[in-house]
Amino acid sequence: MELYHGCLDTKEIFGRWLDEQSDSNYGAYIPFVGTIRAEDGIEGLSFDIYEPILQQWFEEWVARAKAQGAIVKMAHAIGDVPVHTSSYISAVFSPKRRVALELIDAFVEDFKANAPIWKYDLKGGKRLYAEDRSTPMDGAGVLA
Amino acid sequence: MELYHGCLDTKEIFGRWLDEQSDSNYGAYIPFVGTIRAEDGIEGLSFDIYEPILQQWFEEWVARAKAQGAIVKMAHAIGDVPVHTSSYISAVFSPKRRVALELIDAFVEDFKANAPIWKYDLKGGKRLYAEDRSTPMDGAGVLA
Amino acid sequence: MMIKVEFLGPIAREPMEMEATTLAEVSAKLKADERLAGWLEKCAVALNDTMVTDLTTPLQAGDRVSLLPPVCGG
Amino acid sequence: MMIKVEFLGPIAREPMEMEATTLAEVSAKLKADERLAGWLEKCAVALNDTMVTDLTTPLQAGDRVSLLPPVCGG
Repeated sequence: MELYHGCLDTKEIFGRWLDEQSDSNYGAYIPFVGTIRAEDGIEGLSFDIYEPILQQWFEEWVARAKAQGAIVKMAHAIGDVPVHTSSYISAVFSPKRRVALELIDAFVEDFKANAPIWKYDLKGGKRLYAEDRSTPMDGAGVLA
Repeated sequence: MELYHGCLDTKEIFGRWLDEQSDSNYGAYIPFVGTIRAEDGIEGLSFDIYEPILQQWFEEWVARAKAQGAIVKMAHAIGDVPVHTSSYISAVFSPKRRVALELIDAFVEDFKANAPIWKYDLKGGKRLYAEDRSTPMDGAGVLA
Repeated sequence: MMIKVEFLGPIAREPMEMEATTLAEVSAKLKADERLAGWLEKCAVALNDTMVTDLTTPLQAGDRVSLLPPVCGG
Repeated sequence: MMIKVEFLGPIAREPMEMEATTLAEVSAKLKADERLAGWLEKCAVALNDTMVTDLTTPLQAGDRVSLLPPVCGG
């Protein structure tokens, strides 16, 4: 897991992950690159991350992938990221195509649902919690 | 659609496709990179492609993706490709994560099932049709 | 015993110290705070950085309870 | 009328010319060739580079029928 202040160097990360696994005999490599869309007049997005729980969440996915003979990777931005640059890259390597396609889908969806990351719109000099696009994590409401 | 004699320059293709769409406001970019696995003592794989029908197959996917606001890309090797190098990259760009994840899965699976490409094992100086891993295309058997 | 409650991300509240022996007691005390009312039903909870969902979870002195509001990474 | 039949990928046969007015006639003639027997049930068919599945498809002079054996790209 890699966390960066500001936007990701997508090509560097893609290439380095590829090189790291060049002799590992994985047949399928599927990165997912998330890019900040220009919409609603935002200048960018900003992210808070709670790293201890993100790390645990990620380690569970590492174990889940390993049980299928696969590996997962992840990089995310902390703080401000301008539109049309990348804030998030995840990836799966697997010997097999089907495992890789199913794993990247499940991994990215669970990331959106349960990774402890909070998103803010950067707009007119303000940093506004993107509440309408945020979802309660699994188990939310236990104290209510 | 891009066809290359020999293995693909994965990083160049990944980066160029990314750059081409850098102002297109797509939020998700999912490449699928296929790498030749070392197995059964092969030195590599070799591919025959029938380009006119591959081009048509690809154009249908371009139209299908466009109807969902997405785009698809594809690169494949012709001829001999050594183990641990890449023979195939496809990719999807989409504004939306769900569309991208579903499209890359359907696109790659239909590619495996219906793209007119024939695979051969390179082993001991021979080029042997990978019949056991090949699948009849949709509509096969019409003349039988 | 004394435990600490912290509020992550956009809740933007300073950490609180309180007496509590279970998560149920933490819940009761937080519900009394009007400014938190809207957050509680949307927040997941971690105890010393491990996610928890059981209100009967016993607490130890020095434990740290974290409230995690709705997320949106990517 | 005279049409051409070609064999793609691993079938490794030279193209054939034959008289035929429908795909059904092409089928009948190819079935008579023992060396092709194993391929026919596994091959898809294109007429002038468009995939076809209907045996009643009429043929024109100069048409090109292609046999596409099982594929494995990637």
